[in-house]
Amino acid sequence: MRITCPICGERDRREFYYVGDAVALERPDADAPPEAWHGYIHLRDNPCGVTRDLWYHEQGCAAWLVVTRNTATHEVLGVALASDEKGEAR
Amino acid sequence: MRIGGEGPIGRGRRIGFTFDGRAYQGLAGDTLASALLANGVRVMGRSFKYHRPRGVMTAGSEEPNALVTVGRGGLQEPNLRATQLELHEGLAARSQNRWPSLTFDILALNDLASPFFGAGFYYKTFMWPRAFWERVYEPMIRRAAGLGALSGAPSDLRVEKAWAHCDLLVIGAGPAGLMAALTAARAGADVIIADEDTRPGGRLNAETIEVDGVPGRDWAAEITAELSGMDNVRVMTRTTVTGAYDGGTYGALERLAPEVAARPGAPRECFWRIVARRAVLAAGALERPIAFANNDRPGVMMAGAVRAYVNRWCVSPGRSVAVFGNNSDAHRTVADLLAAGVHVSALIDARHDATCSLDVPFYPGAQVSNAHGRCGLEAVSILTPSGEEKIEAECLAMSGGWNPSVHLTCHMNGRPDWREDIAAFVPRPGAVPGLVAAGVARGDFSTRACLQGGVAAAREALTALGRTAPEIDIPGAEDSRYDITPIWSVPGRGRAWLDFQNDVTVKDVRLAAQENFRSVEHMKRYTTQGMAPDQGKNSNVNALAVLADATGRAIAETGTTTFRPPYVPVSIAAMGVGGRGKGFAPQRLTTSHELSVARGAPMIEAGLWYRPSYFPAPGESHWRQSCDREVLMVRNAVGVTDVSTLGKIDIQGPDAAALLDLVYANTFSTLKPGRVRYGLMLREDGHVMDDGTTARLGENQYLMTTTTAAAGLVMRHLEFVHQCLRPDWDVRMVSVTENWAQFAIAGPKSAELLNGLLDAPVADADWPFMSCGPVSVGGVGARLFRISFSGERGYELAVPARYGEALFRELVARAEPLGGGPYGMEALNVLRIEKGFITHAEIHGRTTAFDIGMGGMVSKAKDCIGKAAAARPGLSGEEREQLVGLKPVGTVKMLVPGAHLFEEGAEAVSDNSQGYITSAAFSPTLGHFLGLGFLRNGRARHGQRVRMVDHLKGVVAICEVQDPVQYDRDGGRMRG
Amino acid sequence: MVELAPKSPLAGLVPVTVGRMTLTEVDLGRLTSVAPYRGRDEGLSEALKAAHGIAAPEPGRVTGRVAARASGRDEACAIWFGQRMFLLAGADPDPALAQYAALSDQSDGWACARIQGRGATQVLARLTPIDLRPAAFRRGHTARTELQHMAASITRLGEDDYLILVFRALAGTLVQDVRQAMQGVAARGGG
Amino acid sequence: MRFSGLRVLREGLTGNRGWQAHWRDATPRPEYDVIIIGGGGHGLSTAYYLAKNHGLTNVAVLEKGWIGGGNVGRNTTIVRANYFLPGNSEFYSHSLKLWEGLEADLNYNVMHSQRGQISLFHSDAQRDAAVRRGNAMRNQGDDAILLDREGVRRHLPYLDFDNARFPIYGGLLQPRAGTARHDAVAWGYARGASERGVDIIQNCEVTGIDIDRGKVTGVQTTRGAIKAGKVAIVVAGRSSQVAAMAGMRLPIESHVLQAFVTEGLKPCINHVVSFGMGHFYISQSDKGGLVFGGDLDFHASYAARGNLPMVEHVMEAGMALMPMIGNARVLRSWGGIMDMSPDGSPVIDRTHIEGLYLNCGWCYGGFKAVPGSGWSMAHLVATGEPHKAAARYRLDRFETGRGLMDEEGTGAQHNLH
Repeated sequence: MRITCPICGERDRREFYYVGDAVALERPDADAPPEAWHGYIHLRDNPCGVTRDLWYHEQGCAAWLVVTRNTATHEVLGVALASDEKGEAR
Repeated sequence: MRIGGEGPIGRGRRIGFTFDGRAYQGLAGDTLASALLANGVRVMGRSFKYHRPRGVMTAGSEEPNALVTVGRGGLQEPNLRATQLELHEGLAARSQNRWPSLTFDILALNDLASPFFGAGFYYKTFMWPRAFWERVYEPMIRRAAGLGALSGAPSDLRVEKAWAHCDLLVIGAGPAGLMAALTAARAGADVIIADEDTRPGGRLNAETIEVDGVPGRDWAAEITAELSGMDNVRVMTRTTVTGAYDGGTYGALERLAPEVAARPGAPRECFWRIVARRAVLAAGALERPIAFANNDRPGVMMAGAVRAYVNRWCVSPGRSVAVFGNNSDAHRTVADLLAAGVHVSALIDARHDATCSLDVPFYPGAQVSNAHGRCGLEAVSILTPSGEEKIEAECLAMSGGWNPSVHLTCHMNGRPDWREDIAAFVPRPGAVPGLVAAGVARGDFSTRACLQGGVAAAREALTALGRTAPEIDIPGAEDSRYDITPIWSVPGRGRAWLDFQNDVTVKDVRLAAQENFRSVEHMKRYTTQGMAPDQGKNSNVNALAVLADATGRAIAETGTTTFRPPYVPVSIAAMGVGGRGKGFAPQRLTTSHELSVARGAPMIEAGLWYRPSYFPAPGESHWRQSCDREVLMVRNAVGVTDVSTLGKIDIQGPDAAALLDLVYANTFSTLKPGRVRYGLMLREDGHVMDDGTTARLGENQYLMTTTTAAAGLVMRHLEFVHQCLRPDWDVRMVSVTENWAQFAIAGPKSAELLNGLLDAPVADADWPFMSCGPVSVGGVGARLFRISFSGERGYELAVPARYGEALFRELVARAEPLGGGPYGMEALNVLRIEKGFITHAEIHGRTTAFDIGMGGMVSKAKDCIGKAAAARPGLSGEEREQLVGLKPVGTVKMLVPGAHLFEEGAEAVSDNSQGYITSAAFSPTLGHFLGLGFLRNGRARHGQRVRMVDHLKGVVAICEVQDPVQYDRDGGRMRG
Repeated sequence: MVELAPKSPLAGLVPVTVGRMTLTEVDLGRLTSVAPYRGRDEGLSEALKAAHGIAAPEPGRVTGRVAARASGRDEACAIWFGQRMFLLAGADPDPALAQYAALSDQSDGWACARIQGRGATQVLARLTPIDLRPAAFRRGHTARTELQHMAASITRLGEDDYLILVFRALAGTLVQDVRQAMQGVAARGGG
Repeated sequence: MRFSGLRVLREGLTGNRGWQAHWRDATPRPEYDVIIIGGGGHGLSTAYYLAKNHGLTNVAVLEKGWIGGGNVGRNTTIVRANYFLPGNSEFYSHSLKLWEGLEADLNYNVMHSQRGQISLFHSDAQRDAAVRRGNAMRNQGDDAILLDREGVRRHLPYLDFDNARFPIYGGLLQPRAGTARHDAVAWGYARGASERGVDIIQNCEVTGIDIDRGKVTGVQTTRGAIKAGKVAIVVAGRSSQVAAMAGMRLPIESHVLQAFVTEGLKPCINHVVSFGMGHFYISQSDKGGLVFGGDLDFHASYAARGNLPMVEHVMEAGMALMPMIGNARVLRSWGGIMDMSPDGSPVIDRTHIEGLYLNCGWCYGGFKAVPGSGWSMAHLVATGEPHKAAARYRLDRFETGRGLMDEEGTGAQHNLH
């Protein structure tokens, strides 16, 4: 698999560390109810198809990335900097 | 035997080699198979299950029968295809899976018992008596099974891995591949063309076909010459593309030519990772056998292989050859044989309407029903419309039609499409993104169609690459129609082989269907059809045709099993090169490494780092002696140890404090510049991730210390928190671990040692416990931290790494007169256990702040990573196992890390387990063993007695539960 | 006063010569990681030009004459080093930079090696997954990537001429891995 | 029909004409007492024990493809009971005991081979962890032997003892651990269940779960609606999709785990060996192929195929540990879809919907669990109460934090196992 880092360009998958569903970006507020935290930490849609997940270009530029990807075909549909996505989110 | 002819081999020089110890001669350009055939050797192997004699059947990597072993010891390679093995001086090949010899094999008895060894027989027996399975049945089966053998010696194959990048990868250098490469190359694209064979040309090397009015192989040579001359083209021969992976990544195995591999330092094989924006699959097709009784006799071969041996290697597989086919290739074979002067005893064409212009005995509408001659074909029986006949032949060339090489297109779970007109599967377009099939691989069988197909495929790729294809004229070549009437198996009573390697016959497949293994996957798994080294290349389509017939379904409906990588087997050594010995992981060495080794310190792995275990003094013969001495040395004088391996992260910016408050359970925004604080870090799931001291160097600058093991993990975590949770914060962080050599100086005389070294001495007034700041050593700017992991007055002195070795030498030299010296990990561990300081033995990923008695550190005043999850009811409370100190108080005086704890008198079984010991050591300071461990509701049980049981070493000890801090509880010595 | 003798990361490990290729140690002088604060990139670049005569490098690029610096010329250059970070080499960072960026001394953190000679590109093609084709990775291009099992910074100085940075503590492994690749390439007749 | 050596002889002499279908291909009936979604190892063993232990035979196993086509047919066939945390410890211990009687019970040779497994350790810290594990195994009544370096050398002389990057300190040996012929396990359970009246229905994909006022009433399938008062979801690898039909979100991510087999070789590896530093485990099949695997590819995937970085890492680990296998050639590689739970341990539990039961989250421990999982699941479905061996496999443990089973200690969070 190859991922196009917005900073470094297209790189082999081995340069990246994976952390899972991009839901990790949406950390609940400190006073959110337990269900919110349970959902954040544990529950996943885990789709067989298009998903957004978080990758870290650990052996490259050290940027955290949001990768839009198909879990059935491994096709990579888009890559963005997590910090930008987060910027849009707030 | 060798015959005359125009084959390139004709001019080859003589080469000596041996097979099973017998000396033979071949010619340069021979494969082992062609050379053995030339020498009249017919039996080259034994089959897997029935140990039947087998001869060579093909001329390529798909060869199922002629598998041999070459080399000895670390160079012993089993299961090499004689059809691929290039003959070279001194080649010594051995046959396999036979005992005592290839011609006389005891286990051939299995063949007689075949009625009882049908598909899946072992699922139905060998069950009684139970104990016999491991002791009798299984060893018996294992000995009989298997093909070649490993020597047991470590692999000495020189191999390498490499990367290549290109615009277009062309897989296969036959007519289609060469035209595709030429078209793309002339358009200026970076092209890699890879072919399994030693020379480009594909089938052209094996046929008498002409291209552009010259012999096909000469045309291929011309095109190859042009390609090789272009610097945007890489022609890779002896290179098999083994797998198609995501993102246009392909695996390929290159076998270097024997003469190159023989050079000192040269690799034997190279495993390539090829990254291609587009690819053309021009891998041709594999001819398929026809199933009839005893079709596995030595001498029964594929017609295309026979043409290859005759035309390319000038070898006739027999004095008289019969040809059996269901398509036009049979006739081409006869023509080539006649032209080469080989006697053809019959042309048997299963097609009733077939006609023949050649001067040979011709049997239209006939089929071969049996083959005779156990160790070499003597005759075949045929069924003609007018009855049965026997025909003499030393070789039967059979052609059941061709299967396009769709394999790579299935590597991403793609399924091929069935084409009734050619009775074969063809690649499904788009099965591998960016890859298009061309030529025979796509079902276009005439040479002309291949040449056109190659150009068309290249055009498609060039368009996708945004390049314009040049005008290119298609060379003239035969454009005959491929005409086939499928036959999968000839009716009859004997065993007709489908999978030659795994000894799977038509009967086995029918039995599988009878027992309800009707899904093609079930049939495969039940009969082992297609699971041998050729991965069913020779047999899958025939087998599923038989299954389709047995289950009354169409072939398309029956479906296929999935071809998986690799296309041809690849050695573990080739894909795993770099993993051998020390190469498996990088070695991180501290600046004091050489000096420590020179002092005889055993170096032990700590993550990727190496750290000294202990420093043996003269007369010390056991590590405990050194360890005890080093511990007392630190307690009574001064010790020096390298702590550079701990992670150091420089955190700067206006929001540095905010970041630390979020990642640490406790608060750092309140820390004063010039001060150090212990920090506890949680994972978001509420468990402890790591701990360490963090210093505030300035208003907006902190220096975080992590444990050695978690340094990378913490760095990643900090970047996550910043980039993914609070990108709005203005903070920057960078690892400075490698920039500094840092040494702990611990013990009552640490200040004395330090002040003898610093350019300006430090006084306690300015340097209280947990303070830090800049100092100077020999004019070198350094950093000093007054912290302690030993419980004694201690400092950590950090200098730029280039001075590390010199500083360590100085520190040790100056410590010794004070009764001090260096100490290692063993002593460091004892010291911290005495003090109840935790390491990853305690914070092993399952412990919470509550468990280790630091629940109070989780600030109520602020949010932090892991705070919410830590509040879950299950993460605190009396049911939790809590950190305690332990000391043996019974007759047995030792403690064992990993031993479990039970109430006195309780049986040592799971339900009674109250906890376990995480760390234990003999404390020379206190004169007895000490332990740290986790005990259910342990903090409430100080003073109670528990029983430690280690079943493995048979140690049982009564211990008293204590506070984890078992030495200098008030910390007076540390604060000084 | 105590005398502390410095020791360079690759001391005693290089030079390594195989075929036409050599692996040597390079002294890049003072190394400082420079990480611009939010919205200070332009200010930083200006300050950098003013103080050191070079601009801040774009991702994957260098500014200044890295090859000259690597050959021992006493001049400053900047090597892109990761997201929001570059490495200032060969100069003591002007204090003014500190208001625009986080500065960390890295002078002792990195083993700096140079591989030159015909075959050098083939050697790297055995160790790193990045695309080294001249069109994709030109002179003056730099990348953070893998070298065998190590994180590395690789900069192209010429056709068969590269600057390689890995953690100081990995110097031995670097030399080991590169030497092995050099031998393979040379034996094939490539170097 | 009873299988035996005599039967094989008799059939052999009479042209093997008497062999019958190992299991009946049933067509769906309108209603069952219990529907099991998933014809893998766990689903089939659940059906078998429902019939055998609880007399429930009006049961259907619905399989969207062919039975045994999931992970039971795609694993590295290792059977062991060497867990150390409460919950896993008793469960796998129970499962191993069932394995030991499986051939006799099923009258089907699944070739369960107790050849012994050795887990190597490479540091003092790993040794201490192994001692804790070994003691947990012994506390549970299972077998565990601590080997020092020389002890390991006696069993596995071919390991790299001299030049290894991570030296071998010793190993934890479980003599009763070993391997089994994975496909045969599925077929054996299918045959046993079928003989007892269970309907095994292939090519029948569940497309919906019918729920009425909090109670399950049946399922919708590609072959029509089927009623049932009890429905069991046993589809590890696809759990999220099927649970979603009941409106549930699970603490599950699906990942690909690759496995590899070499060409057939004469016997050279007689144990199951696992490498403590490199995520590498290996054994040799009775056919002679070296069967081995490593770690997850580490990204959510349903593709059941892997990529080169992990392939190479696994091969490198193999070369680091036992360079003796270097000249063996990898014949085939494949991938399975792992149902990864946050703490790396499974779930066998009721759901908030009455009559709907869940069996998921097997991570990469599913194969050896097949007998124990079916036994416990059958007990749960039949009685409504968890079996004592699986009492801790509760779905709510993540919410409450009670009884998390993070064997690896990497964290009860996703993507850390």
